[in-house]
Amino acid sequence: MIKENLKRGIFSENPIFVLLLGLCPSLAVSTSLVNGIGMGLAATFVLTCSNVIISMIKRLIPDKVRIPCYIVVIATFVTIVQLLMKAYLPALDKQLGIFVPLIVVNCIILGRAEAYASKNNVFKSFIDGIAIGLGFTVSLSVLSIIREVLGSNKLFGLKVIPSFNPMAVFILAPGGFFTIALVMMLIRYYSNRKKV
Amino acid sequence: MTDIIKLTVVLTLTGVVAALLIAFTNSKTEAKIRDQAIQAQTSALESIMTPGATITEVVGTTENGLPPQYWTGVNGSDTSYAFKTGSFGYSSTIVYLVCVSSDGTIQGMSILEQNETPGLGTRVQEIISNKYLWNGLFSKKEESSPWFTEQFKGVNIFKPVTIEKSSGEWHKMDKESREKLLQNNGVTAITGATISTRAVVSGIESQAKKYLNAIKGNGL
Amino acid sequence: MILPKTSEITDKNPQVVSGENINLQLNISSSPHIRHSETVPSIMLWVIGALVPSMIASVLIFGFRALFLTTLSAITAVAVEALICKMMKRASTIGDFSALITGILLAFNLSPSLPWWMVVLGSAFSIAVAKMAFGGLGSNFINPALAGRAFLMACYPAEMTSWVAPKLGTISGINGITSATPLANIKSAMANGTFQALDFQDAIINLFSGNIGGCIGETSAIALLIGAVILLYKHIIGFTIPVSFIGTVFLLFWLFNGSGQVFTSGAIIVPFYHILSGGLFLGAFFMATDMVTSPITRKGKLIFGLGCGLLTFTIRKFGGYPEGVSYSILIMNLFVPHIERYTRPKIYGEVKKRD
Amino acid sequence: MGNIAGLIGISIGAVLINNFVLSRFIGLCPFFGVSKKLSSATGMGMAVIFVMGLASSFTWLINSFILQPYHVEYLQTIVFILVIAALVQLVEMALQKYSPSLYEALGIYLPLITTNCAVLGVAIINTGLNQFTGAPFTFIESVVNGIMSGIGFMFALILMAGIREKLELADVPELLDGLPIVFITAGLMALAFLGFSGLNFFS
Amino acid sequence: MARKFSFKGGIHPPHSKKKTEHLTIEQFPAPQKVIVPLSQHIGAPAKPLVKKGDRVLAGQLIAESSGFVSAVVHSSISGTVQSVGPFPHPCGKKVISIEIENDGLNEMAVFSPLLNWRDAAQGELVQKIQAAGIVGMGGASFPTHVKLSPPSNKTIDTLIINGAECEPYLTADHRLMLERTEQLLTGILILKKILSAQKCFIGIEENKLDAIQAVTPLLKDQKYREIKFARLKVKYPQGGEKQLINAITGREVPSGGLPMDAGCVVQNIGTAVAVCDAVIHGVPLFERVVTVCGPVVKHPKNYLVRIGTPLRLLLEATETDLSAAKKVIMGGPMMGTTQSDLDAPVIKSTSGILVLDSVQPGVREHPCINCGHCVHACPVHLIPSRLAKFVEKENMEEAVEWNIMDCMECGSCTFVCPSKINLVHFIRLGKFRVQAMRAAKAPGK
Amino acid sequence: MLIPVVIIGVISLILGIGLGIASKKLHVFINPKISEILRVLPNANCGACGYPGCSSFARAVAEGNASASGCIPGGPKVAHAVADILGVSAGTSEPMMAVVHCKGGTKEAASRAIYNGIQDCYAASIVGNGSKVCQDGCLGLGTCVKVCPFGAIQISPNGVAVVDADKCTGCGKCIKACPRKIISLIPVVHKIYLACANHDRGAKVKKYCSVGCTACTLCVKATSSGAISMENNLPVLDYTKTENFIPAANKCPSDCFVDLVSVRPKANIDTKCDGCGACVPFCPVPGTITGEKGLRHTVNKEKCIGCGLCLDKCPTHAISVWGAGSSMKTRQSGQRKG
Repeated sequence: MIKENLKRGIFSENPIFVLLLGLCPSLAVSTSLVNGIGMGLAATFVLTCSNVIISMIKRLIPDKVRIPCYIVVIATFVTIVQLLMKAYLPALDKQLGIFVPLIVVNCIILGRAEAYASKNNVFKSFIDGIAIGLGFTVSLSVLSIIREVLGSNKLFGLKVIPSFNPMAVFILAPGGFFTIALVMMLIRYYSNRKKV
Repeated sequence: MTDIIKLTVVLTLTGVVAALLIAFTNSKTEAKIRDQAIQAQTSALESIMTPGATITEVVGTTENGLPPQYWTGVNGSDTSYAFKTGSFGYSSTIVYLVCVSSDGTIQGMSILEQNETPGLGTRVQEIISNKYLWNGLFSKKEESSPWFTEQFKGVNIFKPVTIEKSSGEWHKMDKESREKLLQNNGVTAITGATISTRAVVSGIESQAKKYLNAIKGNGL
Repeated sequence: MILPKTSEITDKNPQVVSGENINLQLNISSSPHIRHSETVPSIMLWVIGALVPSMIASVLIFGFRALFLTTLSAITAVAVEALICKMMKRASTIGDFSALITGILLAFNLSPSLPWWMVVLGSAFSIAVAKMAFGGLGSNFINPALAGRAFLMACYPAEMTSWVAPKLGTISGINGITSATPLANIKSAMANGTFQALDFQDAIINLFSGNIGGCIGETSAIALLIGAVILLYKHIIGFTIPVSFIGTVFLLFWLFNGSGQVFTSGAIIVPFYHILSGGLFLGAFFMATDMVTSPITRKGKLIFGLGCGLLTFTIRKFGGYPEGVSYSILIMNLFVPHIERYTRPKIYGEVKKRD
Repeated sequence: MGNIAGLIGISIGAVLINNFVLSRFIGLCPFFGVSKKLSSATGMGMAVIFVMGLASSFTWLINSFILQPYHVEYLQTIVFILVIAALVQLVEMALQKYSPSLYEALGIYLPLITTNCAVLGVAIINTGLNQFTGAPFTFIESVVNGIMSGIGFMFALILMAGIREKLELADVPELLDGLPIVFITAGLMALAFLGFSGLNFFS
Repeated sequence: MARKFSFKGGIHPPHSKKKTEHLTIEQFPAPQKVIVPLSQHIGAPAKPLVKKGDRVLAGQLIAESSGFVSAVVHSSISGTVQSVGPFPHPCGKKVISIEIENDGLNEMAVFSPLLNWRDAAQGELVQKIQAAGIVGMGGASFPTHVKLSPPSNKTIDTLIINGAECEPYLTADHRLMLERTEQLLTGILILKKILSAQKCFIGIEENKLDAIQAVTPLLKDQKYREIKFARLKVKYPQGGEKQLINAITGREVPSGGLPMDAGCVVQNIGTAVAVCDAVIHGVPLFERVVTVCGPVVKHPKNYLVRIGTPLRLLLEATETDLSAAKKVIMGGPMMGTTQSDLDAPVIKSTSGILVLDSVQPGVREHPCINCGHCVHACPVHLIPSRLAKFVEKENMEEAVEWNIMDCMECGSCTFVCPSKINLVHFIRLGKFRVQAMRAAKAPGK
Repeated sequence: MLIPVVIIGVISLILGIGLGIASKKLHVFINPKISEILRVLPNANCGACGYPGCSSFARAVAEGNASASGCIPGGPKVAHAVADILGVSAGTSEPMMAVVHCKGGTKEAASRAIYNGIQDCYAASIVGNGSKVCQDGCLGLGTCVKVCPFGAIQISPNGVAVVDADKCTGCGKCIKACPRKIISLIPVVHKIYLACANHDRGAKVKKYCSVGCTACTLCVKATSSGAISMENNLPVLDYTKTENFIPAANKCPSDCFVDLVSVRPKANIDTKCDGCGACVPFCPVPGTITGEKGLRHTVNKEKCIGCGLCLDKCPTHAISVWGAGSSMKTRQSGQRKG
């Protein structure tokens, strides 16, 4: 079941490329692989924790304050991540900047809380959180690698392709959009081929 | 009515529990975060001061054109001063630390914050490295500072600073032409990012000069 | 809707079987049954023809490298279009010559010192992303050549903004600085306060002939004007966009010439300097008038031209770039759907709709 | 009058230079979701402007009068989002009850705004430094920043909607049809908006 | 005569009139067999009054109108009714027609002339016209008596006679103006009397100089002084009803309205002549002038043809090389309809028969490049390229929003389109779809 | 610790009370279906459906303006759940399928001209009424193909529209789309229909279509139940009267009928046969059932058309119909009554 869930999170229900959720951070922080992975893991942490907590308390919450309560839960974990990052990964925190607090409004997390955690048991929600979170991380990494290599010819601060003059546009906003379009196109191409 | 009470209680309880959790995390990380900030500042200061200098923070008044906060570095008889200052570049305020000796010679500088155009203005922080992913990932990381700020070492802020545009960038120069450049009290511009270069230079020229004069005028 | 070309239809159509009352193979089609001789390729060829004077001028000014880059860009554009058509399994569209124009115009917007592979990259981007991704000619919302230039500008800003001196000599009046464009000069001169030192009258003669630094195709105002006359004469472009575009730039720079006065000779020379330098003529006559990406109605064209002019003025005066023509056209391209919506002509006998 | 100039600077920065959608990547989900039709883009844009202005003022007040005095800035995220969520919900209910016509025009977009990072984003940006003055945002500045960022969002949204309506008439290749082409469109828009970078009216 | 009347929009197609404009009208011999369709007009088809085996005379009433907007039909030859049934019609469909075999006697029915028409009541005159089965002979074939009986709440102050004949190739009206000037002017006076219009114009395009020279001197005559001459700029579609009204009076017919909503009635030259014949001589409409022309027509002609004559006979008589023919068109090249069956007969609205040797692009050669030529050409001020796109993408709501229903299908947009897109076909398809949609939505149906 | 707890506590208290009161005071009645749909939606308010938020999507679905499968993040699961709420399960009526009443393609039917225009049946019909001589034939330009939401219609290589019986759901969209009105619904079980809509008769038809109905009325005569009648020179099949059009289809000299079952099962007579011969006169194909009186009869498999008319006539229930016909249930004589 775990394997299935992971497969679902990374491929069939990939949050970015298939579900189109959490676009803002995925485009904004995918300028470098380190940022991408950092953001992905932070979101995974929040997603998993909030999924677990929400599936625990789902019966206690009246319908009318459902969303505010969920948001409170999510925001708590986001703040915790934020504080931890500030304490132990200050450089990454500075790089991700505003997008760490913005994990709160990442549609993936509230979406999973509503669609999954509020209807399933704790263990299932936990697995779902990890699976979807990993899917998010993987997608972010893919975007990051493309953008960082093309845009600055670097990964982890080291050069990648000899005598390649990097195309700075990929670090900029337009490049972000182009990259995601490119990846979606490739995914579509391969899934079309599979079908045929 | 009971409905309202119930949902209020639930929401409040959730909030309280959340607040407790956050406050707890904060109490555990607070000191560490503060340490991190202090450490970052110290290392930045150390990198621009002459090695071995004793660094003291001075929180001054803003009277007489004094900076709100500066650092002195005493190394034997030499005293150098570090200021945090900034100027508006191409698309953002570039914030930097600059350290000058009392005669106005720049000891070192370092860019703290900037949000300039990638590929252009961001190169004020560019570190030239020739290591590739395959030979650099697991080897020891070499410490090097950005070339753009490196070239300011030895430039005197009391003389007009020239911006050299035609002779290529500093990191590509040989030793001789670097010395010649320094004789002209000049720095090289980043190709295509003259605005960012000029912002940094003029910021240092005006602000650092003003602060240094103010400090010296106060008999320090 | 499946829409094969005429030739395909006739091929696919069944043989007419003789039966009752059938004697010959007549075609049935919708009226009208006669057409004007003008075709898309003929329009495109005229545009290419109109670009020839500038091409010649650029070879004179910058040498054969200009021709080499232009040819390279054009070949890349056509090749990429052919390739994409093949990949999309659509009939090749290179016969309409629009890719050729995109390639040439892109090269005209680039510095003659640009490495050749950057030209290839820009040209490929223009065609693949800005044009073919949307379905090819007629479907793109943004001028492909300018999108290619903006792409290169974002990729390689340093290379894109380094210029070479014209072959015919230095710019008189701006002695010593040969590698910067006149616009960069006036911008820095304004910033440094050395603005009055520029000897404008001399400079303008050079601007007119094109003996200045700059992009391949943009420097010679006279050559561009010859091309523009051809296009205007052939009714391929109208007066609306170029006049409103250049006029707005002229007027704004006249009113805000930096001297605080309007009717002095120095004040009047500034707008002339501005309209003659940079890519304004190239942009106003050849790129803002791109049919696909400009509004279809005359009123819309007027608004489009005014907008381009205003944005060019804003970017040149307040922006980070010395040149604003290409970005102003790109930005106005984004407004075209709205301009078209709000400048829909009043139809014959329009009746106010009662809600 | 330096104040007015500063506000204009903020406005131009928020609308053109640091456009939320096209250069900051904030508020992308609704940007792609609600830009299919011009009418809904307009409604959404108006609603965002309204909520962003409102949220900016509320969060600024909370930040300055509660969080900072008590040195609990780390509660920022949770407090802001709570306030925004409740605010949006209240406004939605109020509109639905008292002005059904306005609700039709704006209110239906409100739920989407709760999870729109643009609103929280502008609230958090307002707690930082104003990059033009280097000083913290004043109340007026933060409200202007909020409203103008909203206008910038709407601006991008409306441009996108216009282009997308036109794209309906184009023969986009099957491989790109749907969202990929919209992303490319957004990329080209962002490319064009680079022309605004470095725009400075008051140097 | 300094003022030239014109309108906004329009195009300048080659006239191609040189071949026939100097040819006098020739009487085409009555054929062996005629096929007279019961539907030669807009409105309900006529009801046949004869059956197989009946003998009919030329000009004899053979079908009565079946409603107000309908027209009667007369036999064009004397002979025997062969059958009443579906026969090919120029519209491409099979339409109930009366097949009559010529007995070669050319026996005419008895007509009742009305020489003192000036004293007759308006109603009587209209009745005369209705009984003659006259319809608009420019191509629209709207029953003339309907046009002449405006509802009481509409006042008509202007009568315009359409002598523009802006369609290339066609010269039928041109020849009528030259050869039957007196009848034409009399017809106009009758029409004017019926409508009691204060103003009356005859608009002629300035390239028909001989026609202008033939008409204008007569207008100085006391008899015809009420008729004013309007020199029209040469432009297509100058002869479009709405364009003509706009050019001459400056008024615009409201969208979705009729010329009478602008206080005008427009009549064709051929109609005016037919009215004269019908009223003064009592002769019903059973023959008309048809221009036979085109690149592969060896001897182009202006023929006076009996209605019901199969097209084939006309083409044979002009020695048309049918093997080279790619298209046979009834009407002008801009708005005419292609013919697939040469057994289709000449009907009341057949102004010309063209045989072309080239096939124009059917759908498109290149995608629309937004050049705007169609916008400048459109006399209704639409954006045809956009409408075509809407139709192609089946977005009918937007198409209606952008006024697709106002298109008059003049073909100007398609003529100028450099991408060779048949915009008119798209728009016609769109209008058809919209009508179908509306019919489906209409209550009670 | 106290300050944050108090701050958040107070804020959430205020908001809780505010929301509570507001939800009472500002309550507006909403269609319960909407809230039900809203429950099954992910409520991520992502906007991917094109509607501003889940609630407006829910409303659009409830009002029938949006498809139940419009939620992209929700995927098929949510789509099914939504569909269940809407109760869009198919009606209980007899399943129908669309058929095209024309089989005259380019080979069989003559053209009178070359159509040069938009590839759409409506577009062709407004230009000289299309290029076929037959005024009622399928134009083959695929307008029905385009409107079919299930991809069930194709234009055959021969140039006529053909409905795929397996994919067709009988939604009837193609019927409205066809400008010639030659598509109609038939009950799925029948599988036989008349593939001609031409109203001409006799030799005239044969001149321009080799598979056109000549109105010879043989099919009428072959159907004893009277389920086929002639209207305006065209047989009309009344599917309510009988299920058995097999003999009619086989009688047609112009091969105008289409039988969707490619090979009909054949009749078989087993050993129960007492050779009474009662079945023989009812067989529509003379000489199919042979045998001497009193002896077991045999069926000529070549000739048998599998109509099954003989089944009920056998007093000993000795005849059964079985064979290659896959979609036709094997029928045993005597099992079917009325």
